Amino acid sequence: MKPVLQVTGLRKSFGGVVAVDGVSFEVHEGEILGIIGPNGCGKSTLFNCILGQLVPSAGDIRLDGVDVTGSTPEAMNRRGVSRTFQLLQVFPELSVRENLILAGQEHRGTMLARLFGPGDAGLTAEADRMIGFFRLSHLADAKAGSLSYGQQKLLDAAMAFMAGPRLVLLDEPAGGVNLTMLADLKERLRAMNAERGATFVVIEHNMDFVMSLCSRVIVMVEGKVLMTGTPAQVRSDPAVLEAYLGN
Amino acid sequence: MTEVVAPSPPPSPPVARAASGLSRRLDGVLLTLIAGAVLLWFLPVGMGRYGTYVLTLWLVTSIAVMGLNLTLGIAGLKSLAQAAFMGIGAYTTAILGTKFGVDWYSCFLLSGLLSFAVGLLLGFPALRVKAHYLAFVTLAFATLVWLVFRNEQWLTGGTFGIANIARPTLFGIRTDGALAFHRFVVVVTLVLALALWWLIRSPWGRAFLALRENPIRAASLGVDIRAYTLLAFAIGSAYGGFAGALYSPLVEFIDPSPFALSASFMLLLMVVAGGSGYQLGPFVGALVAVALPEWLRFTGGLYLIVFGVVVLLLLIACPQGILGLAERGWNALRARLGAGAAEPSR
Amino acid sequence: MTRFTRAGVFALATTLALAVVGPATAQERVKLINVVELSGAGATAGTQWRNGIDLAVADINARGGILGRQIDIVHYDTQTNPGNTRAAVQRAIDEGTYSVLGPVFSGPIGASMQIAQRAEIAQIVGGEAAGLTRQGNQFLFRTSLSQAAAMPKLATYLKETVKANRIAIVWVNNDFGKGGRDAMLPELQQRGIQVALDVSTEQGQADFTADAIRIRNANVDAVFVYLNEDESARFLLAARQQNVGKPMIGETTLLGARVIQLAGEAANGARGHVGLSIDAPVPAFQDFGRRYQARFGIASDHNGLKGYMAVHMIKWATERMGRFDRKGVADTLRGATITPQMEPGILITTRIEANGDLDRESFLAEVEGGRQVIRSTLPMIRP
Amino acid sequence: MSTPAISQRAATATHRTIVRTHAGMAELVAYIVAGLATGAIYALAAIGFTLVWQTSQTINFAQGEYVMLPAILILAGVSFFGLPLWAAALLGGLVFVAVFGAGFKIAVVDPMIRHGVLPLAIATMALAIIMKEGAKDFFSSEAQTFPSPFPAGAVDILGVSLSMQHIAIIAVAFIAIGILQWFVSRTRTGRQMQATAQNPGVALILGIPVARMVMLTFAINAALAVLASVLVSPLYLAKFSNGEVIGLFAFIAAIVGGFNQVRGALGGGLIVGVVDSLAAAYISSSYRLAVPLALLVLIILIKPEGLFGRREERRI
Repeated sequence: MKPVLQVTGLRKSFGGVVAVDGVSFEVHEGEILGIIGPNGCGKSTLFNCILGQLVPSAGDIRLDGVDVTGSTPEAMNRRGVSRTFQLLQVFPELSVRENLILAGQEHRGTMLARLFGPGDAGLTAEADRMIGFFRLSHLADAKAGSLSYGQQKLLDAAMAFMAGPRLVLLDEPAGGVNLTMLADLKERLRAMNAERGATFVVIEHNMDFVMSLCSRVIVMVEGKVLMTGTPAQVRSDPAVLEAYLGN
Repeated sequence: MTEVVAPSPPPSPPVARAASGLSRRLDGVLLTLIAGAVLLWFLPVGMGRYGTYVLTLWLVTSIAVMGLNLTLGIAGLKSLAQAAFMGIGAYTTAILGTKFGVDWYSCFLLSGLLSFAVGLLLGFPALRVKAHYLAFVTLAFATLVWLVFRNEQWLTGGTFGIANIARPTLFGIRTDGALAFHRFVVVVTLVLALALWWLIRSPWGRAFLALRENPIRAASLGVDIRAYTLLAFAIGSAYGGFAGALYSPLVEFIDPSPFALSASFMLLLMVVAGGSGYQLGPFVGALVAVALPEWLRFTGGLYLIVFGVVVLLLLIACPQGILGLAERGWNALRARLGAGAAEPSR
Repeated sequence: MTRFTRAGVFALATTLALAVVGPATAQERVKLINVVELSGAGATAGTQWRNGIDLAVADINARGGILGRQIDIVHYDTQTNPGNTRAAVQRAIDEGTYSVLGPVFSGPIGASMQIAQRAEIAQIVGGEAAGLTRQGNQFLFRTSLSQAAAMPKLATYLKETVKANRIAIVWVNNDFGKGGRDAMLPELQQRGIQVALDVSTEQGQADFTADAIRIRNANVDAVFVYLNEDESARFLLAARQQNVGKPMIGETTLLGARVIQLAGEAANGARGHVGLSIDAPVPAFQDFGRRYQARFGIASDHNGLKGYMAVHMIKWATERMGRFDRKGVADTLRGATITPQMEPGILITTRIEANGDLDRESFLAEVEGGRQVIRSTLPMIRP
Repeated sequence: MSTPAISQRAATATHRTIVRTHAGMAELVAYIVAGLATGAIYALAAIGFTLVWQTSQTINFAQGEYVMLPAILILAGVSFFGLPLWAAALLGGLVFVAVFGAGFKIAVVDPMIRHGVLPLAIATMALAIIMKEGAKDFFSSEAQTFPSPFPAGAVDILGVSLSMQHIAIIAVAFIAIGILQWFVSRTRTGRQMQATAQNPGVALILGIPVARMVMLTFAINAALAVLASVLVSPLYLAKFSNGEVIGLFAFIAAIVGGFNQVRGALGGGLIVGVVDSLAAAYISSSYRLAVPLALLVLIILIKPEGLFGRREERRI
């Protein structure tokens, strides 16, 4: 399988603190890769470096073989990489549909064409399909801010898929979501992967969620990759157990 | 965390907040704008020149407030310089018109263009600094522009100002009379308001809102923060310039005083008092600031204190402005009158 | 506080009177609307002007009004903003004012004078900027000497009495101060006086220390101070603090009673040319000053006098015509010479030029022991 | 043959240069002291401004009017109620702190604060109009003399003539700020107040009576305004419009120094005062106002946390 994303020797330090310390891995077309690790192991910093929210101190990032190290978030998104954030990041004053149209519109035509073109950038149908896919149809016209936490998480994920990205990075999609909603979310993500062939990387605390969703898991500890393997391999690795339970 | 099943979506508000529906259809805002223009076309008949003048001044001010509402209310960028842009437009029109005999329409376009360009430049600090720091950069800019208006007498007439600014001619019809000029301003205001209506309902408007709500998330969705920040500033400023281009022929005289920092404060007050982010808010806000003091003159020498107290109480009662209060009241009313099942939405 | 109460009671009484007696009696009254700076940068000057008008109206009404008609006076605030001034003047005309009184600042006058001109109504203003009367407006009248008339007198004084060769100019950067400075510069040049230091200050400026230090260290024989009253007092205080120790020469404002009251001992030694002053050796001026002080609790400056005279100019013109004629007021005033014998309220013989400028006697004065002392009286330019 | 003449001329020139340099130095010192005196006033206003900002995110656009009004109230006490000056000062000060410290917080800030910074900031603009117009309409549109607690005149220090009043203003302002610093860092209440200012959420968890501490900062703000008013009015005269300039400079001082520190506001006030004084002296006087504003823009673009401020943590 050909790698969509290659990260090589990525390093990020803040002053004297090294948050990500020489991380390398690959993401393959059509897979769901999980990244787990205890709090403060550098998972979110890793995402922020890949996606341009932070500039890495060293190392390089290739997307389909092209070096994209240090690109801006906008540029990364235009290249087909989208993401969700650990904390809720929807646009509360916009309706659910508007949130999704927004997530797709910047990928349609030039700025000037968008100004003089249709108000929805021709995306209403696509947005409604996505809303339907994430089972939010009854809320399509509600303000995103009025949704429950779990529903907002679903919307957040839906937005990440709206522009038909090459790769989606999900930062703790399950955090704070209750059990019923969690099953829903997992099932939808899996369907996204199976039906639409979406490739994605998931950072998660919730081991069960990761283990049942992902085909491959990377374990990070203190900014370094501890091991990579299938969920079964990870679960039985003594080093992982020690990292999680030892300290 | 407890999961609550969300109530059925709240009914969309009457004063269509830009947020609740961005598609271009015949909505409340559009209807109000067109109906309002028709009404204002006929309203001053028999009103006397003073009443007509105040109405016209209200509309001209509304244009400047519309621009600031785009920059601040829609895109969330705090600017304390709108009166300075109004000044740039007013002086451009006055100087080109009186010294070089340029016709008003060219002056109008150039005023908007120059304000757009200067707004674009002022937008650059906005890329670096956020929130109140940005407000203070624009505050400094507004004062510096005022100093230039006052000090560069060779260009701006300095403290003596520029007099005898001509009013425009439309299809050979002169607009020297109060009513004719008022109607001219009604048309220009309608065109500018419709343009803004179109803009806010375009993907740009959605991107501006995203900028206000959550710029970091917006960037990760491919929204070009840089371009949209600069555009929000520049377009808002251009509206300030357009307003200035109408202010000059309205008063037929300009000097630096209406473009001082305190005037920028007043324009900001109008945005918030009317309802920040509501498309009809600027008209309401400008009505409060332009017409309310005139109405309050019956209270005698204390009318400005009364005005201050009214505004203060208004803001305490409804920090989202008059249209915010109207929306809340309307929603509550709908909820009470509608099916008993519907809860009042917050 | 009392002033407001009085104004409020007056307004209420007027309204009631109108409501009770109805339109029939209302026709027996004459309506005057004063449009002036009661808030914003011009509030101090505008309030004095309004007080002067109120005093004049009370005097005239007490003596039976104009041709038997009582005056109803209404004051509209302009917020020192040209747009608002225009609105207020328009309103005054729409409401049928007999003549327009005010404003005082030149910018707002510039914004509103075309309206009165189009309506062919006389507008009596307090502005002193030279440019106002150069636009061929037949309906605009001043109440004081124009700067173009006052500055030559002062320049001569500087040359011949003060014997200054190098001076500093401190001026307030508004239409009043800039206008005065611009009118003064050619006069000084003509007389071979060099301006070694040209200090612009802000309207409403509070801290004049740095300006005072600059002047102290400048090699000049005298300082020409052209600021509004409050700023003049602040400047004199700062100059005393910094031991500037140079002759302070001014035009009307610097020597005003208000400045002396505020600057106290620091005003001593200030001298110069005075157009209108309640301390001038004219009994009518002094009497006015006492009654103004008694009624408003403060000393009148030249703006109070100007407001008082403005109403009397209208009274005189109307009585001269023997009828109420809006357009006629302007026609009658143009080119007229009004003496106190004809109209005591004019206080001093005043000639109105064809362009609306005034000519009067004026004074050279000095502040001594906390009082303005008149040294000599300058004749009218064209007696 | 011509050598002596030349050297004599050179000597004279040198002498003249020295004299001029000396005069220039004395002049510079005079400007700086004058700037420090006005700067101390700006600092008093700016400190209250930053305290209120820290504890309750209130940007007070009426800050200049806060410095204007106490002097007017005191004069009103003297002229309307015939009080002796000290009693009027005490009463005026107390009334001001009660109404514009506590009353302002309860009536304006509390109901509005949860709706964000902007509506509240606009409300303070309305408050500024009310205060200014109130002072004008109920008291006087004219400037009024205000008695000085300090002797007039000047003292000569090392050949530089300095105004007694300026020195007294600087001294009193520094003593007041010193007491405030001592209170904030050395007393229990003061430390609680500081904790509240730094992080109200954490302070609440620590059991600090946050509401009372916020109230305290509003009272301190008002009290500092009273002090500034009493110090500045003898020099500038008491007038309704005085707040405009002082308010603007208090903003500039707060930002230049740093929005989140008492010492920042102090430093900012002094710097802005001196810069303004030097700008009036050495740069075009009609663009005098532009210089502090240019400084403001420069600081915001280069060091937005201010010269003496802490960097506020960035959140993603």
